[in-house]
Amino acid sequence: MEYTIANVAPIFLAPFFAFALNCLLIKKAPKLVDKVSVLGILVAFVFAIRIAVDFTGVANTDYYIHKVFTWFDLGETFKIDMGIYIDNMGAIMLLMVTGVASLIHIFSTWYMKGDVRYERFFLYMSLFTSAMLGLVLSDNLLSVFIFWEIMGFCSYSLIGFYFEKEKAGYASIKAFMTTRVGDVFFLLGILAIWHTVGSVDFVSIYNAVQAGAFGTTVSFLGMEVGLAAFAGVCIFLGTIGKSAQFPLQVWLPDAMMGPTPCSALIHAATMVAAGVYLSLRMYPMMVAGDLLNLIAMIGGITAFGAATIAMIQTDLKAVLAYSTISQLGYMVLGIGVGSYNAAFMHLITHAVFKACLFLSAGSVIHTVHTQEMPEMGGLRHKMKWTWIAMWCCTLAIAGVPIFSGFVSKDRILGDALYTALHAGLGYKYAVPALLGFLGAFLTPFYMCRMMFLTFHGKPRDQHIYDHAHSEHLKLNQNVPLLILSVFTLGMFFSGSLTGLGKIPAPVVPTEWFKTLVDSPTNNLERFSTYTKQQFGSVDTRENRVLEKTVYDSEAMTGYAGPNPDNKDGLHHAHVEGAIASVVIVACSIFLAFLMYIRGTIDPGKFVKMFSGWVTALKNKYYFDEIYIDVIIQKGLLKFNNFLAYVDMGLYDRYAIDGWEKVSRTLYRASRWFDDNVVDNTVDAFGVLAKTGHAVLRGLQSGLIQIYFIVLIIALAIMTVWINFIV
Amino acid sequence: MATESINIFIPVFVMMAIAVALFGGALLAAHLISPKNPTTLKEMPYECGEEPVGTAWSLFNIRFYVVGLIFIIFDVESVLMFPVATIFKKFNELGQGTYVLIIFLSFITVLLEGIAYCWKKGDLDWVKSFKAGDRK
Amino acid sequence: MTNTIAEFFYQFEGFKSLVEGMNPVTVSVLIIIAAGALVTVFMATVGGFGTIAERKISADLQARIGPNRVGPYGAFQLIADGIKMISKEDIFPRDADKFLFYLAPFICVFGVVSTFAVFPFGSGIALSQMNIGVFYLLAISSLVGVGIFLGGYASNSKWSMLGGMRGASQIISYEIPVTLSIMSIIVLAGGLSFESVLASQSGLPHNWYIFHNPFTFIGFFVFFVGGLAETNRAPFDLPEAESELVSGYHTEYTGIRFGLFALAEYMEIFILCGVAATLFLGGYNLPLGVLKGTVPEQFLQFGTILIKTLALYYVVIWVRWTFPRLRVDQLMTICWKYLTPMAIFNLVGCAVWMVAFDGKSMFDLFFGH
Amino acid sequence: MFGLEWYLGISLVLFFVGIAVILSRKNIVAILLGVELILNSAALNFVAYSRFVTQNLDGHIFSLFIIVIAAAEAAVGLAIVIRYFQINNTIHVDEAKELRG
Amino acid sequence: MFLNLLFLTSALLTVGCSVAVLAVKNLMHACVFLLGALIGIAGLYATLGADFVAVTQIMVYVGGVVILMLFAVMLTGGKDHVSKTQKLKSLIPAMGNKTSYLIGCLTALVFFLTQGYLVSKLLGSIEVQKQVDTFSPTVQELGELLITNHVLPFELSSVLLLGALVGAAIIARPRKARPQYEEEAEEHH
Repeated sequence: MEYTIANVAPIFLAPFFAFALNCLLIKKAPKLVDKVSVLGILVAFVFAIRIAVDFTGVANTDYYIHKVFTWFDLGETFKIDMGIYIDNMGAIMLLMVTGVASLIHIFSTWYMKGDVRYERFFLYMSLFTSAMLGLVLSDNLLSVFIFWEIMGFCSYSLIGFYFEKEKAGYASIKAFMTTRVGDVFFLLGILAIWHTVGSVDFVSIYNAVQAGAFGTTVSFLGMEVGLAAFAGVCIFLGTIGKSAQFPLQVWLPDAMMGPTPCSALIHAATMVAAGVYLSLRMYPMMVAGDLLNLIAMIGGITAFGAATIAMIQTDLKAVLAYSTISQLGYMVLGIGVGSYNAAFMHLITHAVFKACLFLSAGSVIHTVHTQEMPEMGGLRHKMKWTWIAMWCCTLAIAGVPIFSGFVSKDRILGDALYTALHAGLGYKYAVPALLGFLGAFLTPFYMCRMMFLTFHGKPRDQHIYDHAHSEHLKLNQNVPLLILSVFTLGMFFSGSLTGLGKIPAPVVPTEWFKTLVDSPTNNLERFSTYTKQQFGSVDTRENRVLEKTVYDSEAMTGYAGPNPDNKDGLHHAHVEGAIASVVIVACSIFLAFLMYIRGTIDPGKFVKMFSGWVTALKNKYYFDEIYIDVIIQKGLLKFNNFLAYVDMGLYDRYAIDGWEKVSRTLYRASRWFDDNVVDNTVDAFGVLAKTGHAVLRGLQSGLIQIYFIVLIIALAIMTVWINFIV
Repeated sequence: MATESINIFIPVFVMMAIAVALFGGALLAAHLISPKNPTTLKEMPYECGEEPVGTAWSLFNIRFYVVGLIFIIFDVESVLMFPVATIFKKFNELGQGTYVLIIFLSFITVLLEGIAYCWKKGDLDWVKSFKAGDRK
Repeated sequence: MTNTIAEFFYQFEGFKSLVEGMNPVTVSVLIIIAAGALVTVFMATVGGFGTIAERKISADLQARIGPNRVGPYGAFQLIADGIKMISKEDIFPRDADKFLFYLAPFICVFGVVSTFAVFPFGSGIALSQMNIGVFYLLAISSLVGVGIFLGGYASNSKWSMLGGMRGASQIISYEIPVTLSIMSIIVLAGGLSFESVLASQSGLPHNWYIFHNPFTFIGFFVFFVGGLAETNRAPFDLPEAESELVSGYHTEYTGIRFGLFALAEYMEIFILCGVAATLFLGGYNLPLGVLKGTVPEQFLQFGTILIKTLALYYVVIWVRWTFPRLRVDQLMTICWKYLTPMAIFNLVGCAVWMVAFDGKSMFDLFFGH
Repeated sequence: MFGLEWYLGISLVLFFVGIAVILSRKNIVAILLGVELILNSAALNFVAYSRFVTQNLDGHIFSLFIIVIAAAEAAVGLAIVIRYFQINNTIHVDEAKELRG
Repeated sequence: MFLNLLFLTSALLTVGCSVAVLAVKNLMHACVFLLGALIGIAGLYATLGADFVAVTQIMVYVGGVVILMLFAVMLTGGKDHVSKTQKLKSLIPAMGNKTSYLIGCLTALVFFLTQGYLVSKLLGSIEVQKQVDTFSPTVQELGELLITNHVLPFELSSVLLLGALVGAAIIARPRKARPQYEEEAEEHH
């Protein structure tokens, strides 16, 4: 396949044009808006399939498309290129985003039907999708940042979509402000990188890391910080904000105020994953800054903490929100333990099953008109298709073999175990691994609890149950769910049924994912041979292949992930991990079964037993209170008051009022001058004009022919003058 | 560029002369042959037998003038476009077609703006002056 | 390259030896005068036959017989009419503006006869192969509008006045779509002379400009309809609408001056059809290079253009007896709200086509290599 | 052969006739006729100089634009005249003196 | 030879018709004579090898301006206001009194003399080519000039014409015969 800008750019441009067109249509032809949106994303999907097929067709190669144009050029030192960069990871990401987004768009036409702002919803969704695809296609941090902010804006608009509700408005502001904290640091990180490298595109950064450009240190708040560590931390703070990691996770549960399809697309499948995607792109930076341990810690804490909160939630969407935070924690944990490939794999599998889960939840909520699980129960009789789809996803997220979650999460946990036990790094990594396994125990429990409470048992609120409609197979309701739930099978990602690589499946090549997506740190040198293509040129696959080479972690300053050469230890850890997690999952599901189906164990007993902890859980570990009471009230507000005093008490009083006195004096002087000198002069001109008027008025007869005669005479005089005098 | 003789205007001149001759000849022939006995009734303007009242030289609808006005602007624009249209092919063969096209199109766009304005304002409607409210 | 008809004759050896020693300009002028007279007589005859054709065809369409007394099938009716015109009394209305009353038919005849100077009858057989022939023809034929207006004005009759005003405004209005349609052909042909337009067409229909691209196809009809209106033909015959205005601008004209008005009109229709055939229908081009470069070829070419022109002439008459007359507001609506935007669209389309497809015709694009 | 001075002479005659028309006629439309004559005399000068002196086509371009401007001037000028006639029912130039100081 | 014939005919037509524009009583006739003068000028352009300009002259003036003038004369009643004083002897100033007559004559004389002097001086100082009876077709070269050297005036002329069209259409749009303020003024009286 040949690549020109014409078959790459439509991926991003088709949804964007759909958005632009919808802006025009929304008033004039509101009926067309949803169709245009769906069409836009489907066009992008088709182009993404073409590219993904081409990219993933040949395993064991790395391959990229990189096209740039000069965005602005202010001389040698300040020249910024914009461009498109696709490699294997980007191609898979594009396929995931367009696929999930198109299914969610289709689902939305059912879910949002009859909503007052139906058209506006599609407007935002198209803009969001185009920004997300733009982010994936970006070749540099600056355009990533631009699209990042557009997504933030869309997220803000969609969380506050039902702005009649006060809570929705506050939630949108909270989400916007919280992510802004991360974004400020992200921008700081971009500036640090630009300052060091002179360019912000990924490949230049990789080359700079390889060349050791980040070896210097900077002075930050009196401390000497390694430049790589500083920039890495800043960018990772961006990830923390966007992906709702500890300690900025507070916005995501509140973001569930938005419509459910937007939660599915933005707050489960794509936007929050964009933070992880960014960290993956900047992975060599993290390695160079020796940040992996920090990242692993944050991932582990998030994964475990969010899972604990999810256990006691009664709101259907809140459970899913905390589980999203928890799963994102796993991805970050994966990055932290150097499991680049598995983290990205978990990103993809999670996007699929979590989107499906949210859509199923939307289907349930739309049917029973409540989000509270205690009011549901026994819905499996009424909602057969949703029930099937949701169970598939639950098993996937729980990590049951055969399903995709097992494949990806188990690899993260296995790598965590290996890092803790066999990598020889001491026990720095023991805590994240332990937290990861604890989270893996909690995940099946709260997910099964949710399923049992919603679909199984007896209806707890007969009124609601009776009012729920029986479900029929509908093209824009259940079919997207079923399509997504098919892709929760692990074989689509690993090529084998169990994920252990033993039983090859006929359809998908074995372990294609592992061989395709490759950490850039495995061989950073290859990027030095790299060339950019200008817009308008034609690429073919053949001339853009990068050789894959063996692992060489010595070149890096930090720990860059499990050494594939250490086959024995790695294999060992993975087998142990797999066995451990299967056992854990089985125990966990059994426990949930006993508690919520059989009723053998009373959950209330546990609540009493851990009453202090449960109170903390109910208050979400007091994060909101800490932020508002301590940081904002005690810290920022005081600082604010101080600044206000400086402004009003000092600056206003002395500087501005002083100026007033000076100018008042000047005004008096100038007024005297004006009254006595200038006015008289003006009057003199008036007298002059009056006199002149009396003279000139006689000439203005209003008769054209007189004017013409004057003109002719003047012309004659001029001619005479030119002829005889000059 | 080929050089032409001024003689290509000879046929034009000759044809104009022939037109004069044709007209003069026909009038002369008619003058010689036709009878001449004018009467007052014959020389009266034909008004279906009625006695003509007043002169015809005061009937004029301003609509005709507005049409003439729009026409003359378009006429002049088309005159200016003719040389550009003529060299279009040549420049296209030299690879400059897009440049000429842009110039040409921007010229035509202004022309279109004119017609759109007149259309919008109703100057192209013949019966606009008879709309309700305009009549007194 | 021959510039005038005289230089056409100079290519024959026999003629060269015949005029040896004479001043070439004198020879040219003499030849041109002779040829011009010939063309005028020919055109006048064709115009005269136009009246017969009109009556015979209309009779045919209405299942009548038509004139059949003078000569076989009434063929000599033309001569009878001519004699009648000359021998009628030439009445001069009492209150008319005498000067303009005389001048108006002259301006009409002048405008029409001057156009013969550039009309191509065959390769090399045109009185003058002016390099801006098409433009000249357009310009000089706008004199007819002045003639009609002055004719209507000078009569000092209310019917004439109305007819004259209608005629003038109709002719000038419809000049815009006609001009723009011609311009779209000029864009494709790359020259303002008839010869350059004809050189880029050929004898077979797939190379005619009407089938060159979709825009010229529409353009032909815009041109033809606009041409009908410019020559005051039905359904655009408002200036001489006999059921409303008695006879329009020539109500007060009698005898030979009326005849000259009518003759000018019929000759103008012939020129219109000829121009349409030349610009859009391949003109005098012969298919497959028959007899290329020989004298019989030129006679065949003359026959070709005559056949195409007469076919269009038939369509003009057919239209007249088929469609009802328009109202004045409909007339203006058709011109300014339909034909002119369409003509501009065609012009833009042709220009874009020129750039996009390198000026290739549809046939070349589909079947060419 | 008639040279440049003949054309300049004709142009001068046209110019003076134009001035005379403007000064002697009392009908505003007639004054516009005089303006057309003056414009044409100028255009003729341009083309004549272009033929006899500069030997390029800039003079033609100039006279083309003069024709364009003359047409625009005629359109607007006559429109003003007609409007004036509709308001005041006269186009006598001596009565059109609303701009008298 | 033909060139001279064409020049003489055109020049005679031009001068004769333009003098007639000055001299005739009837405005309608004056317009027709203007037409003759303009055709004569087109002929002069033809003798100068300016074929495109010549035909443009016919197209714009004959087809457009003159018809517009005729319309305007019709619309304004075609009355000739100078008919009372329109005599050959009072042609030039026609201001109605002897002083203006004198001023006009003197101005014309001075003007004519100085112009003649200027032209003769000019002709002495520049290199004037001989008139020849060959010329190059101009339309292609004009087109090239219009889109290269003179592209800005070319595009701006379209804007000028647009302005003229809009302005003239606004002014000439048929409305009530008398404007509002006049009636109000009448009511006050």
